[in-house]
Amino acid sequence: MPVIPFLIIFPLVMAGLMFCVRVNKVRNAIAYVGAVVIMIAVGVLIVGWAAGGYRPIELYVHTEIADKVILCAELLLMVQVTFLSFKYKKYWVSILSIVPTLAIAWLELFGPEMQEISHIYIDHLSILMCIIIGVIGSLIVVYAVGYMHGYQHYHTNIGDRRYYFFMVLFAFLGAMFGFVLSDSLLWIDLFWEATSVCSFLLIGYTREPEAIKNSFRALWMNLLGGTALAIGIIYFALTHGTVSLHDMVALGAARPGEVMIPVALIAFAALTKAAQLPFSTWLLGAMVAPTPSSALLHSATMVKAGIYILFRLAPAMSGTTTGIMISFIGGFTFLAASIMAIAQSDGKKVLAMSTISNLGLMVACAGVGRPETIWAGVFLMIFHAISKSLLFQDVGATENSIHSRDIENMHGLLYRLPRLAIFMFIGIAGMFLAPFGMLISKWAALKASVDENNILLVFFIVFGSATTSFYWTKWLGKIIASTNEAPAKDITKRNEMISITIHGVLMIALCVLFPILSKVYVGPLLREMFAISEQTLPTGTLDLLIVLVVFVFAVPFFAYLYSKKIRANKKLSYMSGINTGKNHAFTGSMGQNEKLVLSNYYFKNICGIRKLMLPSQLITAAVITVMMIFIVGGAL
Amino acid sequence: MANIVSAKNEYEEIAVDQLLYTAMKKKNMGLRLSQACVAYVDGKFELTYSFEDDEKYDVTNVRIVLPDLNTEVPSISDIFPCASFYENEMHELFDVNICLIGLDYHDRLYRIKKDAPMLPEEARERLHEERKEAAIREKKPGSDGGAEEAAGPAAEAAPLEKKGGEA
Amino acid sequence: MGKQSVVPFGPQHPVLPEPIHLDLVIEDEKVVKAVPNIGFIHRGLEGLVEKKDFNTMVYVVERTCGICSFGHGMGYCECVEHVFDIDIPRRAKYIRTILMEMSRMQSHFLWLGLLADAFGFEALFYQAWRIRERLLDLLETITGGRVIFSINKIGGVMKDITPDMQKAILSELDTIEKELKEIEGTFLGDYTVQNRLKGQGVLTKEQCHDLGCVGPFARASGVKSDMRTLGYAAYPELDFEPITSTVGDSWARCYVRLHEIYQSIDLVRQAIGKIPEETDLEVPVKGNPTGEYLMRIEQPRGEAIYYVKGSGKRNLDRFRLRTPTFANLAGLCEMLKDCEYSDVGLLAITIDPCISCTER
Amino acid sequence: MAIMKFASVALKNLFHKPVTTAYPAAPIDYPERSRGHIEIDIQKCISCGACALNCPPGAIKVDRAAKTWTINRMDCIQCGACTYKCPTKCLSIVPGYQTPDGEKIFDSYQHIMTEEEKQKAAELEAKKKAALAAAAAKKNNL
Amino acid sequence: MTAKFISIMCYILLAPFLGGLLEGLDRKISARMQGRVGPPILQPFYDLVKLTKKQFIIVDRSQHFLLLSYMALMIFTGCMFFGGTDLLMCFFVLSTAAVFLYFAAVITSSPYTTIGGQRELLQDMAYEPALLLTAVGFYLVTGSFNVDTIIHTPYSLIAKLPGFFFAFVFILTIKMRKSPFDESASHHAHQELVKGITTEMGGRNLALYNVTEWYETVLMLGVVALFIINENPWSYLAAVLVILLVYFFEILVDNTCARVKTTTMVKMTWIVTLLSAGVNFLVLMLVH
Amino acid sequence: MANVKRSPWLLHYDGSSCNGCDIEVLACMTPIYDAERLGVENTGDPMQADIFLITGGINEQNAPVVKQLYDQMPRPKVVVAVGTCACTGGVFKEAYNICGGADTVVPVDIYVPGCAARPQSIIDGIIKARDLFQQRSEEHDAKVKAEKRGGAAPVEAGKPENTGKEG
Ligand code: SF4
Ligand code: SF4
Ligand code: SF4
Ligand code: SF4
Ligand code: SF4
Ligand code: SF4
Ligand code: SF4
Ligand code: SF4
Repeated sequence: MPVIPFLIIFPLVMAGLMFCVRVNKVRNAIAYVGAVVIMIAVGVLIVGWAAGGYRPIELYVHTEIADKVILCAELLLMVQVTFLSFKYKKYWVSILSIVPTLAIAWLELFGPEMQEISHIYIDHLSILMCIIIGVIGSLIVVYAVGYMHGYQHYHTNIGDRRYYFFMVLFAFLGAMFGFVLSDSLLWIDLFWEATSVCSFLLIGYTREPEAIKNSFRALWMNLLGGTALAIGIIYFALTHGTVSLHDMVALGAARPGEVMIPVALIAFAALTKAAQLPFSTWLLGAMVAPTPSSALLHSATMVKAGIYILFRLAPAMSGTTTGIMISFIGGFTFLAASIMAIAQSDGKKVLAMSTISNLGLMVACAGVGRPETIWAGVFLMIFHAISKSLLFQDVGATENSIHSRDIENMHGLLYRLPRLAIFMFIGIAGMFLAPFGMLISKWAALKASVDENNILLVFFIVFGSATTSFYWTKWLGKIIASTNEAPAKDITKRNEMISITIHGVLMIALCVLFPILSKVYVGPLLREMFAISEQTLPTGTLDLLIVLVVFVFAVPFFAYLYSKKIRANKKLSYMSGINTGKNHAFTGSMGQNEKLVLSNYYFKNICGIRKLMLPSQLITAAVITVMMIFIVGGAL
Repeated sequence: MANIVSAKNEYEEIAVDQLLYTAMKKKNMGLRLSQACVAYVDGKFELTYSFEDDEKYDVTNVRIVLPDLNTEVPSISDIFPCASFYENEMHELFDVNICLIGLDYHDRLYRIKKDAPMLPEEARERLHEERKEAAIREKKPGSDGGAEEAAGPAAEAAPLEKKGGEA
Repeated sequence: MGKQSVVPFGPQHPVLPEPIHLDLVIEDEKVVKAVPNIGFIHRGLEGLVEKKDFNTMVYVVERTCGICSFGHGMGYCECVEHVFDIDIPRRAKYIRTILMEMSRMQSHFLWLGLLADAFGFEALFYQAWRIRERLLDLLETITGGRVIFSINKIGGVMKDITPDMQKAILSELDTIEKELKEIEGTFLGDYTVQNRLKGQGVLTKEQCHDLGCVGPFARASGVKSDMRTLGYAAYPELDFEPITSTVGDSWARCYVRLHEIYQSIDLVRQAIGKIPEETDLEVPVKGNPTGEYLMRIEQPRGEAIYYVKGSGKRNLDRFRLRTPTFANLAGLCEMLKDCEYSDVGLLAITIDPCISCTER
Repeated sequence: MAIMKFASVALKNLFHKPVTTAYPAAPIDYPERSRGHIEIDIQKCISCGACALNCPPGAIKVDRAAKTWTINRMDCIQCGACTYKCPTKCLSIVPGYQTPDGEKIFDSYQHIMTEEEKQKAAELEAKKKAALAAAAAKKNNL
Repeated sequence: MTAKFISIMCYILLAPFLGGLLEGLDRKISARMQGRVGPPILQPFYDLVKLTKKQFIIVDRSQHFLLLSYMALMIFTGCMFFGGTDLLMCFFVLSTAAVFLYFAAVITSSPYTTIGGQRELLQDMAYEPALLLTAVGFYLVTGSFNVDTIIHTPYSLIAKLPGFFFAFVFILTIKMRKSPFDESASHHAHQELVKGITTEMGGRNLALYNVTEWYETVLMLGVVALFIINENPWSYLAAVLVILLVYFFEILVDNTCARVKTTTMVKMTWIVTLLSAGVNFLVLMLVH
Repeated sequence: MANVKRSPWLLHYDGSSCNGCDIEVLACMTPIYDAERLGVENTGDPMQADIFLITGGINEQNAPVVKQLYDQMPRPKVVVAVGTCACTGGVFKEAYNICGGADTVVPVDIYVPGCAARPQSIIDGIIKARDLFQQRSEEHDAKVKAEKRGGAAPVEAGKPENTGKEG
């Protein structure tokens, strides 16, 4: 299947092109073409895979040359990281790159002889990941073309290095494809490091002091994970003589004790990538970069890499200490991040906190490792990818138009920027309203964790779901609140709008087709993963869900039509009798017209990041340390 | 039997420029401001500030008779924050020229339509007369460097005139 | 800094039956700034001296307020009596004292009820007001009015408290005392009530003094000042000690007022025990007042000041009324800084605001 | 336990008869002194106007010529000032309030002159006339 | 199937009457606890009729359709419940319905409804864990979220789920807008928020809201019944008794508590939920 | 069932009263008088009220407030002036800041005299008002029906309706 190397290499080629072409118009055109080509390639991949009967495909057993290339690339990355850390005087960061890379290089060059394995493996999960990366990633590229134009226009203090930005974007996509398609742990390690470095480069794009600080934080955290991954790989290779991920998982599912340590280490690495506590801060810091990079990091790439690998490991983790640790960390992150999200009024920060929180739930699902939870996790991932990408893009576009991304400034957005507000509404509703994705996933997760008798997780989920609704609902309320302000000028570019619209349509389609998708796609995925054949969700619930979806769409629609016809008398809103006449001011104490200002609740002093981040980091760090010691000690 | 005190209830007459000093003194003596009011008697404003001792129950009524209706009275709200309300009231009901009140409602505490409702008609006219003269007087020294001094009262007087026009 | 809202509070607001307005700046539920505004009830009562003679003014002054109407009438009368320098009959003094204390009781019950309403305790509100009705019935029997008594006149009182009435008062007081005991525990000890009162709106003694606060409000912070000690009416012959607390929070205010009810019950009992057997209820007053006087009395809400200046005309030159709430407004502003939104109404109630006399 | 301290009172209330009076089904039991409204024994009224002069809200109008005494029921504050000021004590304040109404109610009372009074009035009139005539004559003389 | 259909129809048609009647009873008993005679039992219906006959006023046009959606979703939730389907799903849809109420409140951009809306959200946040845990509790002992399965147990589940029951009754105070936790609307004694979320609702809008509340009350009391009902037909009678008892208890609480502050509410409900449901959960886990 | 008079909800606003009447209005709700027997609810929210109880007179500052509250009430509505002050201005009618009774800004339907108006009197007033409310409701129904038949387009007044008697 030549399309596979194409998927990995083509974005890299594009990256090179981006770097070379310095004429904006030309580069933009190339970028569009590149995005479309990637989407087509993904389509070709799917067709190819479908032609094979939707069965897992193993490919590329003999890859000496590729192996060498991979090794070189790995060393190259190491050199670059070292160079940059010396440039910015963060010498110690380079150690986290040098040590694991050299260790892996040692394993490859001087290590024991390995079993022959296929280096590429395609199944439902990797295809799903490819779709997410291909479609959403490409759309983000399209969006970025328009967005970056405006961004550079307004931020004159930031050097125009769009060629660089797009280069990293494409490189990122390539690395992600490689990551999800590979089965060889050595390859995986390379792509892992590549995504770390790409995100580092994206975050540091503006080269402002804060950006640099944050990018290095992202780098060292991810490299720490990379180190754990490398140690895990080496340990596994040395003890079992193979570097196939599948072998590891299969082994783990059968005899968990044997691969306890590598699984735990890789899972730990995934925690860093998925921005779980205590490593969440890198993702928050990533917001200093232009919006498309946030969209990319939060939805299609990077964090999804962590989730992906955890899903892969799920059968091996199910019921083990590692599983318990991972589900605890995930559940805790879900709750803690959602509480912290309450205190955020910056739209992007809310999105960031909610990403962390949702990832927490996915991680917890993976940690429990039962078919239901993976079912829930996969849906969470799909919904999350689309809606987060949509929301980031939308918030970015909104920010361009109203010069603020503060939720409080989105008061009455529905009347001021109707197009963007509607899509924002769709994105948010998709995140938490019944019967859309999140809730049904919570349903499954809850059920499974009760089955597992995982009492802590149950509590994390019920409390976390309460806090989650809180921050989303108040945002939605802001958007729809009536306002007297004049409509803002919508300066969203056409390409931005195209991307946003497609996302919105996808979101709705997903909501409607969700039960079908469950039957035809996710069901087989689970069967493949767990070698079982039963339907996870009781059919009754799914049928009910279809009714529900229809109902939730239809009710407000008909109610709206009906309410249009009513005769009613309009009154001033109640302000204790001193409304000055247009609902936006009242007669103040000095007789002046005092403008009415309405803000949501944030409880900065109770659930602010400053209050909660450190304690929750300490707790999770302690838990991880203790559990890891326990795991390693138990296995040795 | 209850511990009944025979408290003093005295009057103390001072000039307007001694007000701040006296208020400060009373404050240092540990008294509280228990009320302040103005009466229009015999064509003059008579200000009464009552200071009270919480323990001995003595009350001292500091009396100021303003030489002119438009005489500027300093606010003591910096010394006794609660004086703001009394001063606003004096200003609104009688149009006493009190300046720099801590929490200044600018004649909008009660928002009475009628200007200085407690003041007899003749006094009101006289006050406006005086104010006009003062405004003219202040304009003149403006050329020889007194502008800064004049700015305060002039600014103070401006809204009043406007209000007078309304009424 | 969090996100702030700017919202109005009042004038029409169900928690505060009287119109007062606040510009509130709130953050979450926290009030960061509160600017009060009064004037919705300003009538210009002091200005009425131009139009009513000093005798008729009694009826006007009584209507400064429907809660301590009696006190206002009495304060004004005593003040004018001072200007005239006349001494009223002792029995009249006792009658004034008894009615004053009964007014205080009904006012405090009223306050207890409103407080309960402010923290959302409907049943308690009703219970307090139910007891209060007993006092109103007594007052109507004595004076003929439930709210406005019109019994004071310059020189004495117009109606007597007959022995029958005295007996009725004493027996009702026993019931009232018993019923108050029943709800005392709820006001001072119930968990949810304490949750709303304890530690809310704390003012220290020094703050109270600086802001010129008076009455039970100031006494709750430890200012031991009670104008009854000045010895007007029959107070010199009665035994009492000002009730104070040093805590200075809303709970302490509730405590002080509740105990003042007991104190008033005691004072009424003492007064009825000592009331002299006289027939004269008033002394004749001749001429018009000349001179000035500043009279202070203790109203249910604290020190009220009456200042009268006359120059021999039927109409006074100046009548001035400084009511307790006016003095306590500054204290309210101070408390509202950094309180919670849900406490705004409650804290306003704890000064026992009477806007109608504040604005006159 | 300090929660629900009020429960004892609430339960007691629940199982006792409510204290609510039956009004409007049952009449009000006024105390004797209750100040409800002003009644006038119009025949005793001499239209001197003292009541009107001293009425704080100005609810009373007295027409000397027509011998009518009118009260605005919606304006009377039941203070009783008029009853004290009336020289003939023809006014009294009695229990029972003015019932609410959609209009402001003015009650007017006409003093019907007895023969004696008529005579007196005529005499008075005559005297006045005489006095006037005398005055006029004086003026003319001057 | 027909039985299900009948029970759904019963809910749709009878719940408002039942809810209204209960409210009337509530007002009567409350009045008696306060020593008053109180309004007639049918007062809520009189009010409803009055409201529908008043002029239709609005502050914002959209409020009406949002309230309609709120009601429709609430009824739908009830139908799901009385149709014997998934309890957890019911609660999720219920929270969606609550979101519509929030929208209806904030869409007017008026001060008291907006603050009321924020508090309503806080309330939702406070009670949601206990609500979800109730479903979890049932699942724990019956192995199913289905209402159908839950009522066909050989014994009353309250025997095994006392902690969950207590937590549920505790948050019922919020759901029924009763005193210590009546934060966002003013059902009884006056509120610093005037009428909170319902401030801008008058006439038919308020009527809609009231009817929806009645539907909700019946639904919530239905959940109470779940704890009692088992295969024994007599258990239905017991359930009715328990419901009345719980309702009376709520009235008593309403009349003997001051309204606490929002933060206290969240703290109290969460702690109670954690403790009572948590301990119950642990015990069940250990026994299993 | 068409009886709307069983459910008269009140909005109480205190104009420039002395408190006496307000307190009596509140007393109507308390156990002894218990107006809730008549279905009365003291809403405090104009949008939900049927009967507007005004106590006290009207002054410069509260006139617009009273008018706005009245306007915010949905029809049919009834205005009751409670107490002599609200009826005519009462003892304060000559004071400089009193414009008169409630009828100076809104059309008063029922006058409840008394200083202070007794609770029984207020209850009488409410009973009268709710009968009027019933009558107006029927008129309103008839009007709505007529409009429906007329098929007029849905009306939504751009600005709040003007004050004026129901008609
Ligand atoms: S707000 Fe906009 S215009 Fe202002 S500095 Fe930032 S980017 Fe530039
Ligand atoms: S989360 Fe805080 S530290 Fe991190 S980027 Fe944002 S503002 Fe900076
Ligand atoms: S927009 Fe973000 S990066 Fe820019 S100044 Fe504000 S916080 Fe910093
Ligand atoms: S929207 Fe933000 S990024 Fe864009 S110009 Fe304005 S401030 Fe800058
Ligand atoms: S303090 Fe209050 S109760 Fe007393 S007279 Fe003044 S207004 Fe009335
Ligand atoms: S009782 Fe008072 S108000 Fe009434 S008529 Fe007599 S003097 Fe006038
Ligand atoms: S005071 Fe008496 S006699 Fe004179 S007019 Fe009045 S009622 Fe008649
Ligand atoms: S009528 Fe009398 S009691 Fe009522 S408000 Fe006016 S003065 Fe007060």
